[in-house]
Amino acid sequence: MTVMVEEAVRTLSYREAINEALRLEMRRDPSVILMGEDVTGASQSDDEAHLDAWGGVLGVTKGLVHEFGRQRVRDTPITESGFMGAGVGAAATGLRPVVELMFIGFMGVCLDQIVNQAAKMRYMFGGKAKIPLTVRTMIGAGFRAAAQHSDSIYSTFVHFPGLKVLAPATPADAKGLLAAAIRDDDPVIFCENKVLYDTKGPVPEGEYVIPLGKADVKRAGDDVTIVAISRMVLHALEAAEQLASQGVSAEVVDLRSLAPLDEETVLASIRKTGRLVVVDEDNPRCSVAGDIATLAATQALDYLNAPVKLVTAPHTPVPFSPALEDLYVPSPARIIAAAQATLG
Amino acid sequence: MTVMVEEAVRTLSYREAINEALRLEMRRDPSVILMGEDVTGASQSDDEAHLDAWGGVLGVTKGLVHEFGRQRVRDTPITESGFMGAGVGAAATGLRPVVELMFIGFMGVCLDQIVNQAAKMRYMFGGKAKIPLTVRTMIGAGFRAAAQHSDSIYSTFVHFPGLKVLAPATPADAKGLLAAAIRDDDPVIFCENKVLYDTKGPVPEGEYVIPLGKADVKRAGDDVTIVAISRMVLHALEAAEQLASQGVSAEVVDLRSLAPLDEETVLASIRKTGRLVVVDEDNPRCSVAGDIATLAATQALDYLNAPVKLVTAPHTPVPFSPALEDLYVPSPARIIAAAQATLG
Amino acid sequence: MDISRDRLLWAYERMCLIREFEDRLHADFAAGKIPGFVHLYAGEEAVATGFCAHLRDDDFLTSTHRGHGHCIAKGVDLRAMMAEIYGKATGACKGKGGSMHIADVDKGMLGANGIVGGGPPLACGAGLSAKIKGTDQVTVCFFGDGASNQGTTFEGLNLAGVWKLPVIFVCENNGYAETTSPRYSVSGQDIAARARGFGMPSIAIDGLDFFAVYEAAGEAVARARRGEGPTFIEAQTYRYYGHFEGDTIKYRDREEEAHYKSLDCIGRFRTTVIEQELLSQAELDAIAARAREAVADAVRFADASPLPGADDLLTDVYVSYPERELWPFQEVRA
Amino acid sequence: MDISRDRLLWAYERMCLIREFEDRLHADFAAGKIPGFVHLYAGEEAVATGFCAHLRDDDFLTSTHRGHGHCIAKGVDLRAMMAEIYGKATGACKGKGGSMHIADVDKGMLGANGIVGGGPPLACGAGLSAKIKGTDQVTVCFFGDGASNQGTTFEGLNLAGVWKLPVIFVCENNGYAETTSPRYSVSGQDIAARARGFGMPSIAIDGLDFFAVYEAAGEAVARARRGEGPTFIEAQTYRYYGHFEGDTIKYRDREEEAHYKSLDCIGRFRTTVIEQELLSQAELDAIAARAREAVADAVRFADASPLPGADDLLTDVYVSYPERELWPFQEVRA
Ligand SMILES: Cc1ncc(C[n+]2csc(CCOP(=O)(O)OP(=O)(O)O)c2C)c(N)n1
Ligand SMILES: Cc1ncc(C[n+]2csc(CCOP(=O)(O)OP(=O)(O)O)c2C)c(N)n1
Ligand SMILES: [Mg+2]
Ligand SMILES: [Mg+2]
Repeated sequence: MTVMVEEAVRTLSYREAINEALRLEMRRDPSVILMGEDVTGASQSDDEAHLDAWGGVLGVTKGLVHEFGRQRVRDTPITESGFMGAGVGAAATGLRPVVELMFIGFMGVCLDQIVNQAAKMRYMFGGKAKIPLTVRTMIGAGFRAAAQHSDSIYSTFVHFPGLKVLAPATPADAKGLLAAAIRDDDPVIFCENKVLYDTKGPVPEGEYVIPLGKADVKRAGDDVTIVAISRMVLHALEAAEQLASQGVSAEVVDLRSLAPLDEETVLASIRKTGRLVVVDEDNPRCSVAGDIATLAATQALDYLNAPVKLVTAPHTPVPFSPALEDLYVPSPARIIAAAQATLG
Repeated sequence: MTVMVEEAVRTLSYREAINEALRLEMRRDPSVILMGEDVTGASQSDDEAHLDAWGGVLGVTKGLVHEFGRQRVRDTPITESGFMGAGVGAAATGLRPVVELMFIGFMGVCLDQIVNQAAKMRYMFGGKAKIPLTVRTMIGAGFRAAAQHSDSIYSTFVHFPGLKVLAPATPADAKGLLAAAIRDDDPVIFCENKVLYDTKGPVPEGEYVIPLGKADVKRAGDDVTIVAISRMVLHALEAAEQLASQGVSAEVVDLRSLAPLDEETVLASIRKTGRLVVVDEDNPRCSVAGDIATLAATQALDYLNAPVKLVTAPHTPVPFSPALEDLYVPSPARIIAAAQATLG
Repeated sequence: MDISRDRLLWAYERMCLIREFEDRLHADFAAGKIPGFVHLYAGEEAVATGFCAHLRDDDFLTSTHRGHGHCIAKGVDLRAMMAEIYGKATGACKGKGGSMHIADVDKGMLGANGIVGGGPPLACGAGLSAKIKGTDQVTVCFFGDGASNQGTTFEGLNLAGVWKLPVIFVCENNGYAETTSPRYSVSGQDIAARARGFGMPSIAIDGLDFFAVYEAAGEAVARARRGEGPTFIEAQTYRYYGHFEGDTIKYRDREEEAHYKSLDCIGRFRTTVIEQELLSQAELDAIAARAREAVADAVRFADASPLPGADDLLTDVYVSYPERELWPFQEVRA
Repeated sequence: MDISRDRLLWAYERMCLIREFEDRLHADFAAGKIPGFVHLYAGEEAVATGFCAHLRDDDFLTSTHRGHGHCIAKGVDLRAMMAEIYGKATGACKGKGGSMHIADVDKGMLGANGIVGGGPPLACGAGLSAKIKGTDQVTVCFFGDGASNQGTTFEGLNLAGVWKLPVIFVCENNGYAETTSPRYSVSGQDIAARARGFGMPSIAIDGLDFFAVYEAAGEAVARARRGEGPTFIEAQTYRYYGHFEGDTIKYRDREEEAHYKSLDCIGRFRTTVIEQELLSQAELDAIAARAREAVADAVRFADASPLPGADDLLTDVYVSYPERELWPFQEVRA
C-alpha cells in the first residue's frame, strides 16, 4: 500500500474528508457497504423529502445514500450487537462492511462481536477466515456530552490482538487512513474525534491512501519528543509553538496508528531528543500512553535524560460540566509544563 | 479495614478458600447475595437430589445453596447483560451482590453494565450512589479452553475509572481479598485463575480480610524485582528459586490489587534492586504489565540500572493446542532469562 | 374515574411542570445558554405522570436519555435538575452528570441513562432488591420504541419474568428513535405483542390520554405490589421537539406534528376535568402559573449557582481510593 | 415423504458419522486422550442433518459450542475435525481453535462458537452478504434453548426480520443449558412463540424425528431462497451425554434419559425407512460400518499427526501485521 496523491490539494473539514473517503471507496469497490443507526435517516419513509434526513448523528455520512442507495447505506435498529455481528458475518462472507458504532462508549453493548468474534476468528480458524471490517466510531471529550458519550477508550481495543486501531488528527490523515482501513483485510477500529469534525486542513483529491502502522512527525524538534494522539496532536502542536518561543525545540509525533504501533518512529525521536512526553486524552491505566512509556523503558532507557512524563485524562469518567470537562482534557499548558519538567 | 487472623491456619485449596469467603460473608451480612449461571444447578427442579447439581461450572460455589437457599444463591438464565445489570441495580438499592461472570472472556456480552453503569454511576450522580458490587470471574490460560475461555484480560477493567480489580495468587489471598471485595462499597472485579483452583496453601480460619490496594512481597531479594500477577506469581517464585541457585537474589512482588495500584511497594522494590521484570499472562498492549513499566519510567527512572523487561503473553488470542498454549503462558524459563538480561 | 382530587391536582401540576421545564429548555438551548445533548420530553407528559401517580418515594424508576419528565414526575427537585443541566455545582449530580444522567437515588430515581437499553437490567436489580428484602416496593422501567429492540431490554423482560420481579416495563413509543420509526425498526411491528412472548401481561395504550395511562399503570403497579410479577405497557405517545435540541426534524412532516399536538395530553386533561367538573378552570390556571414560576425560579437558581471547582474533578469516582491513583503516573495535573 | 433415496442414504450416513464421532470422543475423553472443554452432540443428530440436507456447499451455517454435528452435517472433513480436537497441526484450524471453534469457511461453516448467542448476529451478516450480492444462498443459525434467552439472539431475530434476510433460526431445545432447563430460564415457556413476536413464521417440531425436521427445514430453506425472509424453528431434542465431557449429570434423572433414548433419532430413522421399504437393513448396516471406520480413520489420522510448532503461535492473527508487534516490548519470547 502506498501513498498516492493524484490531484491538487484542497481544504476540507475532517468531516468532509471522512465522507469523501467513504464515497471514493464505495465507488471503487461494490462490496463496501455502510451501516449504522440513522446513517441516512427515516428508513421507514418512501418520501424523497425524508431521504438522508440525518446522514449520521453529526452528518458525517450525509449524501452517500443518494449515490449508493439504501441497499449499501443501511440504517439499523438500535441493536449494536446485532448489526456489529452482521458486519462481522458479512465480512467473513465476502463483503467489506463499514459499521458505525455511534460513540465508542457504546462498545459495551456489542464488544463481544468485536473482540471475541471479529478479532479472534482468523486465529481460531487457523488463518482460514479474513474479516475486512471497518468500525467507525466517535471519541473525544469537549462536546459536553457527559460520561457515556465522551470517552476516548481506544486502549480497550488496542489491548485485543486481532484488531488494528487508528486515530487520525487531521483531515488528510482521516481521509488517507480511512481508505486504508477499508481496503485492509483485518478488522480496523477507526476513531473519529467528534471535536475535530469542523477543523479544516489540506486534503489531497482523488485516491489517497496512507499505509497503516506509520506514525507521523508533525513537527520536527531536538529537545523533547511529544507523542500525541488524535486531538491531542493539535494541543501538542500548540504547546510546541509556545515552547519554541521559550527556546525549546519540541518534536511532535502523531501516533495515528495505535495498533500496530510504529516503534521505529517513536524510538528514533526519543533517541534524538532524550526526553519524552506522552499526551493522551484516554484514561491513564492500561493505556496507549503507558505503552509509549513502556516502549521507552524497555527499548530506549539508555537514551532517556529525564523521567518520562505522561499527560493524560485523570482516572475518572468524563464530567459533564464544561468547567470540569475543560480541566479533564489535557491542555497545552499541561503539555508545556510536562515538557519543561523533562528539561529540568 | 484491617487484617484479622482469628484462629489457626489450615491448608485449603484456592477453590475452598473462595467458597469459604463467600460463606462467611453471606453469614455475616444478609444483604450479600450470589448470582450467576448454574451457581447451584437445576433451578427448574424441586427434587432435593438435583439441588446444587453443579455449584458453579467448576464447583466453586458448591454447598452455598444448602445454607443460604435459592433466594440468596440464584441461578440465572444465560443473559449476562440482564443479570449483571440486575447486580448493579440491586447494589444501587441496598443489596451487596456477588455476580459471577463465568469467564472473563464473556465480558463482551455485558460490558456496558459494568463499565458504563456500575463504574460510572457514582461519578455521574455526583457521589449520590454507591455500588457495592463484586464480580467474580475466571481468568487464566492452561486449561485447553481455547481463545474465548482462556483470556486474562483484566487490563480492560483496570482501564476504566470507577472499578477496582483484584487478582489473588494464593488461597489465603483469595479468601482475604474476596472478603474485602464484598465489604467494599465500590464495584470490584475479582479475578479467579481457574488453573489455580486446585492449588493449596495455608488459609487463616474465621474472619480474614486483606485491605485492598496492597501488593505483597512474596519473596524478598536484592538484585532484581519481579512484579507478577495471579498465577504468574507462582512462576516468578519458581524462577526466583532457580535464580537463587545461580546466585541472583530476586524479589517477587505479587501485585494482587491491579486497581488501585500499590505504587509504594513496587517503587520501593525497584529503588532497592534497580532492576525490573514484569510478568503478566495478559496480552501486552495497554496492559497492567505496561503500567508497571510506566511507573518505573515516570517515577523510578534514576534508579533503573537496566532496561525494564516485560514477560507477557504474545499479542495473539490464546491458542487451543496444548503445544501452543504452553508456549503462550509466560514460563519460569522466560522469567529467568529476562531477569538475567537485566543483570547484563 | 377512580382518582382523587388531590391526585388530579398533583397530576396536572406535574404535567405543567414538565411541559414548562422542557419548553423553557428549548428556548434557552436555542439561545445558546445550555451545552451538550438535551433530549426533551414535551408531549409525553401523561406517561411519566400517569405512572408516577401510583408510586411512593421508596419505589424505584429507571429512565433514559430523555429523562427530565421521569425525574419531575418522581419528585426530583426542580432547582437541582435545572442546575444540573446548567453544569452547576448545585446540580442534582453536582454538575457531573448533566441532562443525560440526572439522578436522585434517595427519591428512587436511579438515573437518566445515556445508553439505550441500559435501564431494563438495572430495573430488574431494583426489583430484586425489593423481592429479597421482602418489601412491596415497585420499580417502573421507562424506555423508548428504539430501546425496545435492544438485546438488553429483552434480557430484562426475561429475567423479570423468570424471577417474577415487581417491575413494570413501560415502552414509551413516541414514533421515533432519532429519525427511525418502529415501523422500520421493529420486526413484527407490535411491541406489546413481543413482550407477551415473555409470559407477562402486556398491552398497548393511548399514552396521550392521562386517564388511560393512569388506569393501566394502577393495575400494573398493584399487581407488582401484590408480588404477581412484571407487566409490560406500550404507551403510544409523541415527542414535540426534535430528537435532541438542534435537530431540524427533517424526517417527519409538519402535518403529523400538528395532528399529535391536537391530541395534546395536557389539553385533553384540562378538557376532561373541566367537563366532568372535577377541577375548575381557575384551579388549573393557578397550577399552570405556579409551574411557570417554579421553572423560572429554577432557572434563576441555576443561573446564580457557582460552577464546580477544580477539586470536584477527582471526587465521587469511588467511595474510597488512594488520591494519587486518580491521576496515576503524573504530577502535572489540571 | 418427498425425499430421494440418495438424500436418505446421505442423511443416514451423516447421522451415523455424528453419533460415531461423538461416542468415540466420549470414550477417548474418559481415557484422558482429549484436552479441554468438549461438548457432544449425540442424540441431536436429526436436527443438523435434517437442515443440512437442504443446504448447498455455498450456503452458510453458524454454530455453537456444541458444533461437531453441525460441522459433519455441513460436510467438514472428519480427519481435519478430529485432528483439530486433538490439537494437531493438521486440524481444520491448525490446532488453534479446538472443539469449540472448528470452522471451514470454504464449506460455509462459519465456526463453532464459544459464546452463547454469538451466532445469530453473525448469521445475519452471512444473510446480508447473500442479499446484497443478490445470490440465493441461505444461512442456517443453530443455537440452544439457553442461547434463546441471550439478548444477541433477539437482536438477530429482529435484524433478520427488518432486513428480510435469508436466515433460518434453529433453536435446538435439548432440555438443558448446562444444568438449567428452559422450564426455569425461558419466561413464558414457549420459545417458538417468542419468535413469532418478531413477525416471522415460527414453529416447534419434534427434533428427534428426522422426517419432521427435514420437512420443516425444507419449507424454511425454500422460503429463504425465494427471498421471503427468515423463519424460526424450535427443534425439540435431547443430548445424551453431559453438558461437557466430565459432567456427572446430577441435574436430571436416568429415567428421563431412558425415555429420550427410546425415541432415538437414528433408531427411528432406521425403523421408518425399513418399514416403508425405502432403504434396506443391509444398506443401513453398511453405512453404519463405514461410519465406524471413517471415525476410526480420523482418530488414527489425528493420532499420527504432528503438533503445531512454536512458529505457529504467532501466525494467523492478522492478514498483515509487523512481526515484532506480535510480541511487543520484549525480546525474551517463548
Ligand atoms: C446503546 C446506544 N445506542 C445508540 C445510542 C444513540 N441514541 C441515543 S437516543 C437514541 C434513540 C432512542 O430512541 P427511543 O428508544 O425510541 O427513545 P426516544 O429518543 O424516542 O425517547 C439513540 C439511537 C445510545 N445512546 N445508546
Ligand atoms: C456468553 C456465554 N455465557 C455463558 C457461557 C457458558 N456456557 C457454555 S454452554 C452453556 C449452556 C448453553 O445452553 P444451550 O444454549 O441450551 O446449548 P446446549 O449446551 O444445550 O447445546 C453455557 C451457559 C458461554 N459459553 N457464553
Ligand atoms: Mg422513541
Ligand atoms: Mg440446551
